[in-house]
Amino acid sequence: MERLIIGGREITSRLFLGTGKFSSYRLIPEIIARTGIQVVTVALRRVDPGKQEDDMLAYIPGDCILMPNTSGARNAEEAIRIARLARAMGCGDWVKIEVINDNRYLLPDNEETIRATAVLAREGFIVLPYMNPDLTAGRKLVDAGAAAVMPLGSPIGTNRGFKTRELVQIMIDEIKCPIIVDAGLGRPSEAAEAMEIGAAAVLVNTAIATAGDPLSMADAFSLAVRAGRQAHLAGPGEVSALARASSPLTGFLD
Amino acid sequence: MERLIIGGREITSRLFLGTGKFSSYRLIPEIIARTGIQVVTVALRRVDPGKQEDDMLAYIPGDCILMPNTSGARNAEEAIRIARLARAMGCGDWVKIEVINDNRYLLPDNEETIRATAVLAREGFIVLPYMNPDLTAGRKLVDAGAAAVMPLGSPIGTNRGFKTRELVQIMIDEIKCPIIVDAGLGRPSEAAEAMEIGAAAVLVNTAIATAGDPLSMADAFSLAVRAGRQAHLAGPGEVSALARASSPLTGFLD
Amino acid sequence: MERLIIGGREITSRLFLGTGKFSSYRLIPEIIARTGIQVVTVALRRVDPGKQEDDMLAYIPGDCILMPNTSGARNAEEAIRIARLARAMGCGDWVKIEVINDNRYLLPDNEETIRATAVLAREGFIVLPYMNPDLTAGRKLVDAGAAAVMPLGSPIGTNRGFKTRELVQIMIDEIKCPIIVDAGLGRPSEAAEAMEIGAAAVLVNTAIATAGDPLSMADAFSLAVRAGRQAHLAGPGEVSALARASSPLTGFLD
Amino acid sequence: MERLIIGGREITSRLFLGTGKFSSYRLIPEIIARTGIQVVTVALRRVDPGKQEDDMLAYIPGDCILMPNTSGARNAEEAIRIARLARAMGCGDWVKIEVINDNRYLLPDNEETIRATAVLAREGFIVLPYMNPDLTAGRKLVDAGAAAVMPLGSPIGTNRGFKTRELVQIMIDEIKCPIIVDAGLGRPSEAAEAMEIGAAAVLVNTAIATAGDPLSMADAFSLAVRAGRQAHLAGPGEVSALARASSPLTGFLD
Amino acid sequence: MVMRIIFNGREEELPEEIPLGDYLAAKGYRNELLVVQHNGQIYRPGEWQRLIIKPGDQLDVLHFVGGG
Amino acid sequence: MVMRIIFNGREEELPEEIPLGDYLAAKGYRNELLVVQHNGQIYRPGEWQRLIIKPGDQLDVLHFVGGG
Amino acid sequence: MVMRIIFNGREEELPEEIPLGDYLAAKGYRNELLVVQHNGQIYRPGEWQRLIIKPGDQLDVLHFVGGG
Amino acid sequence: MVMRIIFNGREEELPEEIPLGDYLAAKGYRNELLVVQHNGQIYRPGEWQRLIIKPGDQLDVLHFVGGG
Repeated sequence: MERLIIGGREITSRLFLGTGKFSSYRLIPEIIARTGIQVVTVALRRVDPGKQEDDMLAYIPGDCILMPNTSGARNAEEAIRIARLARAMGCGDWVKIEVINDNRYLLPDNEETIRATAVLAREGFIVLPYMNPDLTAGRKLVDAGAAAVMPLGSPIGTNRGFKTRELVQIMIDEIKCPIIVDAGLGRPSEAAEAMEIGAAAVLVNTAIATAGDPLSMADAFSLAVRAGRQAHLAGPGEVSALARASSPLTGFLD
Repeated sequence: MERLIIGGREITSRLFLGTGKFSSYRLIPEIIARTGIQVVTVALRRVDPGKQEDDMLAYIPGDCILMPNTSGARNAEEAIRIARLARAMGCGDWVKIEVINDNRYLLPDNEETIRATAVLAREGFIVLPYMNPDLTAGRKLVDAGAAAVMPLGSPIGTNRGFKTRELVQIMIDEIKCPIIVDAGLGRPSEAAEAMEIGAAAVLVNTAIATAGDPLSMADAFSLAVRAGRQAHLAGPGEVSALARASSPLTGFLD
Repeated sequence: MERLIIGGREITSRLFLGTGKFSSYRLIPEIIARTGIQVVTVALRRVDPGKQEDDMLAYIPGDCILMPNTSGARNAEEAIRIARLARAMGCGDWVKIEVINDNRYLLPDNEETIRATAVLAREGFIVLPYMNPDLTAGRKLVDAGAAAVMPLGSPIGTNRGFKTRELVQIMIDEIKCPIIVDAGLGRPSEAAEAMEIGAAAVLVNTAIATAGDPLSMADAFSLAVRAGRQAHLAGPGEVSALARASSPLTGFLD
Repeated sequence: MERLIIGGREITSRLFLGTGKFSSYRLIPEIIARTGIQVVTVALRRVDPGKQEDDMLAYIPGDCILMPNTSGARNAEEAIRIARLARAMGCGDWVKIEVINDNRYLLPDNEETIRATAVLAREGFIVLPYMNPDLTAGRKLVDAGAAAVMPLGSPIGTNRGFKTRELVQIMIDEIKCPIIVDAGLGRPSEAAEAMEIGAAAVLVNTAIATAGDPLSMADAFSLAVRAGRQAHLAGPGEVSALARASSPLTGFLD
Repeated sequence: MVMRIIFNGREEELPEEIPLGDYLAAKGYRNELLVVQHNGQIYRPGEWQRLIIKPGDQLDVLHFVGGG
Repeated sequence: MVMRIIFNGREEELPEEIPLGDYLAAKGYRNELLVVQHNGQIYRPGEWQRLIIKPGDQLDVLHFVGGG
Repeated sequence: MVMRIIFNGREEELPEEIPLGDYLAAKGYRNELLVVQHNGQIYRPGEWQRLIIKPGDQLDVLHFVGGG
Repeated sequence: MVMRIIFNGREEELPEEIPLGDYLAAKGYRNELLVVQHNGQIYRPGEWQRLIIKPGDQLDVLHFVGGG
């Protein structure tokens, strides 16, 4: 397995975990222990008196890489503010930029995302922007200092699968920076497919959190990501139109 | 993991291996050692003087289940004859029935396959017929005594993938007997997809044998099959049309 | 346009119409007048006293080709009996054979269908069997005397589309007899796709009958079938992986 | 058919024609006469002495809407300059903005495209920008004054088909302005599919120009576009998982 | 004493032999697009009145409906 | 006479200047995984008691939750 | 002594000021569907002869071709 | 005078009856993983020497190869 280095750290698990929507935070450390997941996203929110829930950080092992997202941000400035706050709170340098103006499909604003990336990368953040798949925007993100680029597979939380393959494939082929498929992957087979065509990693949340058995589903995704990566490296055989016999084609006793 | 029992044996690996087209037989035991594959197909052929190659059986560990195929058979009678020969040669009771009249796509003859299955099942064989996906034919195979039914994913040796999903899905939903997707799967993601929708196992040959690194590709398929099975059992989450936020949808500081 | 001849008749419209499920029989003659549809299926049923509805035949113009189906038949004998009755009732020589044992997906029994085809073709019927896509079964149907072979696109009445393309494409390429995609096509684009890959015709019922505006939808299918056929004959251009400029690639003023 | 109005003109044919790559300009007026195509793209180029070819405008009937593209532009300024030149040359107010920095896939730069759209719309142009499918960018184009938004189906000139359906569908559902699928459509069925999901029109060039018989293929696309539009308006029936009988499900004589 | 026949798959009793035309009219069948299968033989409306129903006869009234 | 502050985006009134730690405890915040943003500056729990709330201060209590 | 102009992006030398129409005819341009951009201004064929080329002028001859 | 047999589907001539083991060794077959089908009956290597080839016999030498 070739190594994946992001922000100077070697990433040993190419499955990144989003932590929203779980029925209980207690599942998170179990999943991490079982799968070896290393990169974990969290969100930052204001706590009102009497509504204090558990802090997510208490459930994430110390050797994980925390990647706070900027959810809630509607433009570059808000994303920048959230990222700075998260870092000040001790979350480290990683940040997933997410700038969204669309409430139905939660599709990102690439232009604002590029602006936020440029500012935060200059401030020393390890920036992983969530984006609408787009080769040109991807290149601009890399120029702006993104450590990896994260196009969506389909809208957030839909489990619709890897519907943007055509555009993501081109990004993978043309951009040197790691491409990570984020959002929408609903089945391990779809994660494997993304890895087979050369994605560096995938970020999965809803498909695991909403599964009947999240722990087992996390394990399934973890296996599938390894399978897809390994297949990419092993070099898949050629696809042909006509059949090619797997057994000798001489008639049996001819 | 629910157990898979075929012919009274518990099958611990749901990846079955076809042994044709490998550059060297030496890869076979390595692959089996690495993946824990248990069911292995072989073919029977006449040896002419001076053209004697290694015997495949010498390369297959003793605890594997040998599944000779009837490749070369053009009708039920030929398939029956080959199956009997293979058993007489000490291969055990398992047989993959394969009756083919089509040289371009190697598509099977379901009707002859059903006839051969009935005869061989009565003789005590554990019969796994390769077939064109077809609910009615699948039911007849089960009635004829098939231990599992093996519809094709796409034509043999093409690596074209799981193109018959619609028909296979119906077979899985309607037939109690294990359904094994055999032929055409070219990528681990496709094997995972077949398992996710409830296939009991998959049989892969060309995709592994023609990969750049067959050993690594076998491992990738093995992982993907486990991933797909586990996802099937874990219960995938619902697919939705509209996005569902993974992070709290309240604006960040609102 | 190359001509399509079935049973000695030139077929001028490659869209065949099924007449079930319409909210009113009055739509049928309107659709036929608007689209020029020529081949029309009907079903034969027992009428109980007091439950007599209109006879469908009263709504079908005299120059149409009536194609009674054998729906309700569970084996070859029942199909043969229905076909003979329909002919005796003055429906002409055409018959769509349909032998079904499966109540959930209404998938056909190819083996019984082949048997019925052989008997009826010998009796002078123009036999168009509905079948599960299968190259070998298709060849047997042709040998049995089928005038055309009608593989399903997806289960009857589902509007699921052309899900069996892989197997149907092979039938089209390998079988000389006209291949007609019957059942499951839900959108004109899917009918066009079937025609583009070389289907001789398509048979559509549910997609038209259950549309918001059946007359307009029939017209849409009719246009799409012509589009697909014409594209097939016109010879589609090559598909490429990389872009090929449609405008001169010299920079504008370089 | 609901009317399509762009820039104050009623558009009677929803198939727009690109004129590049034809073996002879003489095909263009023939295609227009046969199909009734109304909107036609052209490109502007410098002519060197001795290399003067025919002027495309001589081949386009006077009642067509000319839509010069800005091919060759690598940023907003170049696109604006080309648009102004084209208008000064008497081409009218329509312009297809195309800003491309990528030579392998010819994928557009949405950000520059938005900038050029804003400037040209203010100058009274009817602006139809070619763009990478993206809901947020689409909204910005509309805010900038675009008369219609033209996301790509797949890379220019590839004939790869409608690979961006997921993102384009969302644009259609969420943006009030006409959405026109431009680039990559290779088959009439794909154009029909785009129209079925609600595209206002499609722009096709390579699929027609590189067909074996371009005239006939243009006709096929024209029919398919009408079919798809009509199906969209007619209201497709529901898609179901299980079969629904088209013939009465009572056994024939039960 | 009555006679029994099989009509549309169900047993019925008739007091006496009667012409098929009268029998069907009495049951309320109305138009001429029906066909009757009588002991495996097809009879069109014009032939109904000449046919007398006998004990043990099997009768089916058939017509065409919409079907795909 | 009272002092006004902005707490979690809403205006509040306080009778007098008090240490942040006391103020938050009175509101019932319980553990140490919270962080307070005070006039744009981040303060961790250990620092709360040293900080005195003044008129016009802006305070936000923040923590991390699950997010994707 | 010669004058220099930029023609279609390349430098050229001319012995003297001449009308645009004569200049283009000499280069072999043949029909009337061309347009000339002269120092950023568009000139149609009917206007060519009235325009005299001066030192330092920028000229581009343009026309429409097939494009998608 | 010779005897004829069918060996691997082709006719062969032998001068005399000989044990199967000697016959196969003479043809150069080398190891013990082969199986011989003799008139429809399977014989493993240990049994070859006891079997004498007679006129009209049908022999096939078989083994397992890779197959899918």
